[in-house]
Amino acid sequence: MSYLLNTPDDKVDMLKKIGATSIDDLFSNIPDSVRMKRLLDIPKSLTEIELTRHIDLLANANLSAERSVCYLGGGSYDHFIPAVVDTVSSRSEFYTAYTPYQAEASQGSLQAFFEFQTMISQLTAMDISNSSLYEAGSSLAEAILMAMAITGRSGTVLVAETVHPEYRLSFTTYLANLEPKVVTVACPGGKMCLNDLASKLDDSVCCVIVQHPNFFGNLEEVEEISKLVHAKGALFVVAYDPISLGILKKPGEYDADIAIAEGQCLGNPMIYGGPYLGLLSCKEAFVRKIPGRLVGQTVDRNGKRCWVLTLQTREQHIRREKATSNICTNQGLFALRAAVYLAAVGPKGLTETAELCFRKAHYLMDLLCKIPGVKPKFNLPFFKEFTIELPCNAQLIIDSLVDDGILAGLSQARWNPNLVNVMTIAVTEKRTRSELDNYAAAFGAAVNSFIAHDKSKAFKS
Amino acid sequence: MSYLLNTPDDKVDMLKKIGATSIDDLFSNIPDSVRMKRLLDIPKSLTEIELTRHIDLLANANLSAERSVCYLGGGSYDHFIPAVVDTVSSRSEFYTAYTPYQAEASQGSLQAFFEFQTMISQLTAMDISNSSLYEAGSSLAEAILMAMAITGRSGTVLVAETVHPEYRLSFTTYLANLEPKVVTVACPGGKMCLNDLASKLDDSVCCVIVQHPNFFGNLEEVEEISKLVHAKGALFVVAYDPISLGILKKPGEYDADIAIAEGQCLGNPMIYGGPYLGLLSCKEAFVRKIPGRLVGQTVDRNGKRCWVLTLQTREQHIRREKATSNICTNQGLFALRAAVYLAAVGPKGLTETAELCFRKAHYLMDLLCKIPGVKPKFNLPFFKEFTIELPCNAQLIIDSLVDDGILAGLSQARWNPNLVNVMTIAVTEKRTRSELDNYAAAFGAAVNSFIAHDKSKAFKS
Amino acid sequence: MDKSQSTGLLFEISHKDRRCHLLPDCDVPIKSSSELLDKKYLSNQSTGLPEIAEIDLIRHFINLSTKNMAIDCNFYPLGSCTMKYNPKRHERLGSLGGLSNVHPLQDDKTCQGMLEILWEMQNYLGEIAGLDGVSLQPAAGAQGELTALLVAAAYFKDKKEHRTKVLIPDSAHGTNPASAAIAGFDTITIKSNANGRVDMEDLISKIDDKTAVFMITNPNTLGLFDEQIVKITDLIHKAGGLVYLDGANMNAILGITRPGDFGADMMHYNVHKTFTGPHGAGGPGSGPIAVRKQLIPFLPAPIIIKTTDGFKLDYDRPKSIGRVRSFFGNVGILLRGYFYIRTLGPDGLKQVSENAVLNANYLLSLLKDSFDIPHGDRCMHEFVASARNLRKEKKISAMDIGKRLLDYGYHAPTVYFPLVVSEAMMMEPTETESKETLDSFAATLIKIRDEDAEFLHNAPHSLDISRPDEVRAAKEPVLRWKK
Amino acid sequence: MDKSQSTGLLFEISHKDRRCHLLPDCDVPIKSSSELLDKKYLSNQSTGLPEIAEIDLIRHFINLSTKNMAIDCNFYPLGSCTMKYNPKRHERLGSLGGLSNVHPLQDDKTCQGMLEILWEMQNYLGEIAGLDGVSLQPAAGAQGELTALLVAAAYFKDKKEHRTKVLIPDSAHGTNPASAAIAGFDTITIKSNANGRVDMEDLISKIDDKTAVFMITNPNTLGLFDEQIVKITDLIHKAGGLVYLDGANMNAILGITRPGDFGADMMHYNVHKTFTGPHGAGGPGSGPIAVRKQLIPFLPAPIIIKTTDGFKLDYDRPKSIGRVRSFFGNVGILLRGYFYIRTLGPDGLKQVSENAVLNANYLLSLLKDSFDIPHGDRCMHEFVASARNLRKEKKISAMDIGKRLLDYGYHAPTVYFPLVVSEAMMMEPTETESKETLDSFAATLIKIRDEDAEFLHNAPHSLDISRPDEVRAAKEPVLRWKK
Ligand SMILES: Cc1ncc(COP(=O)(O)O)c(C=O)c1O
Ligand SMILES: Cc1ncc(COP(=O)(O)O)c(C=O)c1O
Repeated sequence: MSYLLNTPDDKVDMLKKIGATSIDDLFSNIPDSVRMKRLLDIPKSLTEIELTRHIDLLANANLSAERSVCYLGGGSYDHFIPAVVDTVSSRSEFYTAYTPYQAEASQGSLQAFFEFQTMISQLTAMDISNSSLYEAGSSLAEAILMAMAITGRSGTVLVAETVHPEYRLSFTTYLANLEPKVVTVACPGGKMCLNDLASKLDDSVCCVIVQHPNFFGNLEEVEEISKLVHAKGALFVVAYDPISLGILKKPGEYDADIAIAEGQCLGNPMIYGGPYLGLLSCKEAFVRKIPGRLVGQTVDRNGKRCWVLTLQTREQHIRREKATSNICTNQGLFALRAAVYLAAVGPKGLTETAELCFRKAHYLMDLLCKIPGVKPKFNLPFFKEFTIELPCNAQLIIDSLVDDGILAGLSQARWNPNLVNVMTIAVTEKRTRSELDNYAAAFGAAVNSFIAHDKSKAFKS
Repeated sequence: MSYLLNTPDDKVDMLKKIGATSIDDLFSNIPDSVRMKRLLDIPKSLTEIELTRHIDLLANANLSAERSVCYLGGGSYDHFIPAVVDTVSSRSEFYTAYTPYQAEASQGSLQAFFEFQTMISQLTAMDISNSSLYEAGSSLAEAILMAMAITGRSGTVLVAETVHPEYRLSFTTYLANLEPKVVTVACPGGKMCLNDLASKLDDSVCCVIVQHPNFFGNLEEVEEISKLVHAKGALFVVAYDPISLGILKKPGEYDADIAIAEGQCLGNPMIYGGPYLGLLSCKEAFVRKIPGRLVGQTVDRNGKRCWVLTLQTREQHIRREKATSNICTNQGLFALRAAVYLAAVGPKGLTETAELCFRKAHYLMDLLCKIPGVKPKFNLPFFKEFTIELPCNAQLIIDSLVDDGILAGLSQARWNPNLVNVMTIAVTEKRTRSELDNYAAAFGAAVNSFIAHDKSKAFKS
Repeated sequence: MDKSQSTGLLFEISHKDRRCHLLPDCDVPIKSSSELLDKKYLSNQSTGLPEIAEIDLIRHFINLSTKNMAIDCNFYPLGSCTMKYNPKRHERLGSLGGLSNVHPLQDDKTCQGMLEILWEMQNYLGEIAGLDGVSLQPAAGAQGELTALLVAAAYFKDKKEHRTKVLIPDSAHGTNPASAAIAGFDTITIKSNANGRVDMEDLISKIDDKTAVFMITNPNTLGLFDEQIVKITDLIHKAGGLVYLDGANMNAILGITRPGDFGADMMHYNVHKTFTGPHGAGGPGSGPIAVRKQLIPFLPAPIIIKTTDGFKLDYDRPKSIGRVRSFFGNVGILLRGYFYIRTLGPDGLKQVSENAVLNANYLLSLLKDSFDIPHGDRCMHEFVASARNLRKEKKISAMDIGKRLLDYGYHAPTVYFPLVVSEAMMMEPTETESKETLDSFAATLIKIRDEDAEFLHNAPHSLDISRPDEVRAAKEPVLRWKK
Repeated sequence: MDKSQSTGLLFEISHKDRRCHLLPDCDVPIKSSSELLDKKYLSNQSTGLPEIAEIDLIRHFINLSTKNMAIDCNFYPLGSCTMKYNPKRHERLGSLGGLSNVHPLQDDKTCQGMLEILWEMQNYLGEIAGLDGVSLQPAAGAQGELTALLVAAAYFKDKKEHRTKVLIPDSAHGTNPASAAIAGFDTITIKSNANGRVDMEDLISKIDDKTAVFMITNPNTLGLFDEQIVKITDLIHKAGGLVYLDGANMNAILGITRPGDFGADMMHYNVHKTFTGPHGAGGPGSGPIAVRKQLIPFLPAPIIIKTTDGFKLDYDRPKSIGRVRSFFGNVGILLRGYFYIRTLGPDGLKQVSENAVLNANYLLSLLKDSFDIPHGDRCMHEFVASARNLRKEKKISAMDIGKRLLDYGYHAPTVYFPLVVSEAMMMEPTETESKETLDSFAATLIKIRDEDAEFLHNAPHSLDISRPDEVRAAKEPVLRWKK
């Protein structure tokens, strides 16, 4: 075993020094009644050559975005990852270090996380940011816990129906045995209904949650919502798309109190849903209610600038059941990747990336809506993701485009059985015009064939 | 441009300091008559996203060993490369350093090369080894230049016909305008004819070159050759397969004077022929005639053990036209990779790798020779590569197996038009029994179909 | 060697108009956002992100990296963290495009390879736990704890039992009580006895019909296997409660004993510890949970099932608690766990624990004559030494020793945890270290003990910085750079 | 930070029976070599290779790496070596399986993507050279020189001209005369004049009907463009000789002037310099050559041609000199050159040279008041300063300065080359460095000049080792570890 270093001779020497007769002897504390009398029932060991072959086969059994053209979104996107991100994140010293508890031996990561916190704050125009949470869904849960602590209110959490259904489910699960009720604000036209919001807002509401752009890709009326929410003393929690901030208003610009996001798009692979990167920013005043690790600047004994984990009294390892959160292990490596990504794209690159996503998404939307029977589901402004209504079951189209090597989009029926003909499509800066043209052509052909098929069926019956 | 750091503002400041009016001004030494008046006729620049797409397409247009099962050999082999090799060689500090001229700032590479020199010497049972040459063909040329200098003979270089034709062509080209004649020793039965060797060996012969295992995969009678060569005061130069030394006699064991090899098999990718790794080892006495860089151990001013480039007076930057070789840039990174590879496999791993190659190659040979009409071309012992004779044109079989995703082997007709039905096949430790079985089945089917086709043609005519 | 080039803060080395990542020109005939979108949506404010060229970006981060200790460079005996070697083959395989570029919402039939690996992983983790159902969803150990406690709450609610208390030993990790709080439980602390085990009297006195869950870490954070475990789990079960095993220390018992076999009903794994995910200076992790049969209906959705029609994500789980995060789970770490389990096999996994325990006992044996080791001569995969006597005698603290170790190229042990031992130094060598490394580490520790106290108070002496002013950091927090 | 763990020699940390790379069991029913092969073929001797576990292997090499300077960490103004930044995208793309796993003897039709890239590269290099034919075969600059000289020899032989001499300026790189010798020529040295250019009188006096080739480096190793170039090439051509351009300094003139346009008939590229192959602490390189039309028939085989039937390796070259190595060439480096050229495009390549020259002149302007710069106030992409006055006045040598720079985190310039300047310090900043870096480098150099001489003789002071005893290394060479 290449990961086990003790040779038979070593073991003899070591046991002698320990004063034990056998390795088994070391386990004598474990009652015999509960000791395994057989080997674990898992497959036998594989050498690197065998494992590589095995995994190659399984990897090739996936229609990954490497071998297809991917229009799937819903919180995970096929954005381009510059090579520098991999170069940095694969450095042994970043990759195989633990949490930087020993600041003196961790200045590399600590400075990088401080830069990460700064860049996320710059990006969002928020005062401060923590050094990562798991991903967006649980980050919203953390934001709600924060809001409860800050406002002292624990009656209701209002959430737009257009927030990602998996995010909604996640924080609802977190809150299952806590006080607040989660109440949905209706979004009949594809964005939050301000009247419904106003009618549900009262003094018991601790926060209002909006995703912008929302799950259908539509932009929300964040400025007006912000005013309404603040008028009732609740906190405004927004889930944003980091890439969109290359062009869209930043959460700080519309006075969000807590801004969270899925940071996968910042240089992290889609890898079937995780590890991803929960981003959380807020106003300065809330600093002691923040969940998760914070890196702060200080000086060493010689007055040299340096960085440490700080305000640890918020955290579980000190405050235990009174901690602001139960999080311990976070997503450090992905925060590092996001830091490298943001520094690599810079202010101009981020805007250009956002603009490319925007223009290509709009181009595709236009093309698709030229197909007879296909039309926008909503007539709302959007960023890189949009929702259309088809003259047939969206899943049929999705299935049929798989054969063209296209992952066509998300059928909304997955989350809402009333939306079988509705599909949401995401377009990133990676897509070329010819890919978009091909997609529209294949899409049109598929729609036509299903309609023809339906018609002929109708005709026959 | 992300690789150009001077912004327009920088340029203004810099030109001012220089005292130049424009960048053009800096080129005023170049006569106007020879300055380019147009842009270079090369394609316009690509961003990383575009370049990645472009190269992905071209890479996918190759039937690489990643997407096929590769039985090609002839000096380059589809051996397994453990992940640790890539991890180490991609370290910035190894990857982006120059030649270790400043020893104090290069102890990492210098120690690694010293270890490399040691392991190549251990592997070959030779006294000393240099720290790399380009690849095997030119390494043989260097070996001949060495042999000339050592023996003071410059009449003839004897080379077995079974040495890789590209190696033979390479050193013959090097010697084009120098004294020695290259004379081929016949190998009628697939290995060097000792009688022919004896008849050609005289006092003008500076060295005799043998490849073992040879280009057909056969083992040569190195011990007897060694005796014959030494009896005439010539040097015995052998080109070996590093992997074979896991089981076969080492050059030092049969008293080779200079041992060279292609080191691609030691953890280096096939990458269409290069960069590869020329290995050169020899007897201690020849140390001052060695080509290329040598790392030596010494101490620093505090008596601390350290390593430096040494015996540089052999080299071109000091000795100029009298240097032992013209080599400057070598294959440092690939020497490092080989060092990691050898340390990773260790003595047992090397033997096991060699044994797997050996057994699988013999298994495949047996299977293939059960196909009617297929037989061994030679009845000689071999290691991992063997040569068979087919009842049809070998290239036809090779072409036909491409459709099965198999790179079947090398048609010897490429180098010898008399050998159209002869094919050489290499088998590495990566091949599984089921791959070998599938290969033999596909091979048999192809042979049968061509024979049937030929028969039917014969019948018709 | 000076490796400080370009290590100023990114914002300080930023230079107007420098670029690293360039974007292609737009190839579609569509107006820009400023023309197509209402102005109210558009930002008026630049991000202020730094402007850096590629070479400076690389030098910045590569040079920063050299200021870290890491397993690939240093022995890292950080107790409770299982800092074992991260095999390089995992990184190569985990970054294969066919795995890393799979979208989380792809239809099942387009990612059967991925589903197969994860389905197998569900099974392996069930088998290793000796439990019946597994959810791979939780992102880390803490989220695993929370998930399992939510499952327990749902289970009791379903049984219409009103149980409000979670009992937790005082030696437990802080995530246990923190998770219990979010899950809506009251936490009750159980004392440790003089041997570092659960104080049975205290436990018995606190069990009642409101007891929902007893959370135990076994081996516990002192590195001790609580041999009372069967008695304890029986007691809890008799009271109608459930036993939760904090699996952070599974590295000690793989294939040797199984939580399900000694009475645990639920547990989490820290895949990033036991099955060697790289820690990435803080994360990511992966905290799957395993549960006993009666709890399966309450697990988060989806679970992977194998059907005649291939592998499928099963969302049809009416009693499920829901989900604790978006998407499937921390797949990247689960993949590494899979690679590791497949590489080791049943023999190998058992040997992992045997050697982890052997190494810890060997290190203990080397140190026991020189250091105060409160809980005896034997341990499991880790043990806790204490500097309390040194502190009294020579004013040398656990912190001083830890800091001084850094000078010698060793990462410090976990200090001041668990809370039940004063001046605790918790050492976990793991099975991937050699006897030679343990020998020199022990020799260094013994040497440090005899060094001048004042000198130790000022350690480390050879690192990038000396001890940071943590009080100042917390008092006037500077959490971001500002112009 | 101490990063010395496991950095003893591999043979010293070797431990019996440790393993890293394990092999699968044999799955074919075939006897072992010892049963199937005659004993005479089998080794009686173990290799003695070290036995190392994976963690120690990784620590060994990762920790060793930290003892190197490298472009990714440090400014590296090593003259003549063009130590420019190595873009990270190149490593990602160059290691794609579809490129790196192509076998050199695959049939052309199975590797059209590879052939297309290399065919394009042939064309680009011809266009940049202003010459007609290209061979990508040579493995490095020196082999390019040799190949081109062999081509010249074959050309003259074909013309039945007996020309035996190669003329080489004294400022030339050592590979030039060394290559000429292997190609069978006599080398004749041409003096440099006081301006660092070719001494025309000396040149003219040495040209005769035995002159085969004049090898010139232009810009030369002093960083000067020899404006006499057209006159020189005319003279050589009139005498029936050929002009060879050593292209090591192409970084100064990309898209600005072309060797073919100023009269060179043959040249080599150092793709690893000009087109940024990573240097790997010594190699690999790639040294393609470009030649004028009349020399094309003599180029090594194969050359890639484009046919209606796709790209093909053309071996049908009856007058070819043969080959200088096995297989196609150093493809890995050629690929990187291709990536680079495609990334920069025509504008970008020109800007590379403009900025390389701008940076060198800027650095020169910062240093010229403090250091002796023998060849004037202007240069191309590099320049040579001299410590000869410092040596006289303060006994400070170029070596002292170079060594002291290491303490400040800068690699030393090339010292004692070219041989025509005493106490030479040859500085080539390249275009990938910033003004800020040049400013601080210059400030450091000026500071060093004023440091104590004795202190400088003992520099470096902060590296892993102090100055090594090179005499001892050469006197009793220890070229390998022995038990
Ligand atoms: C004993 C124990 N329990 C729980 C945890 C929490 O696990 P995680 O950090 O993965 O959330 C840890 C690790 O930090 C631990 O050591
Ligand atoms: C001027 C000059 N010519 C030739 C060479 C030789 O090139 P290579 O090292 O690639 O063989 C070099 C570089 O080392 C050089 O600087």
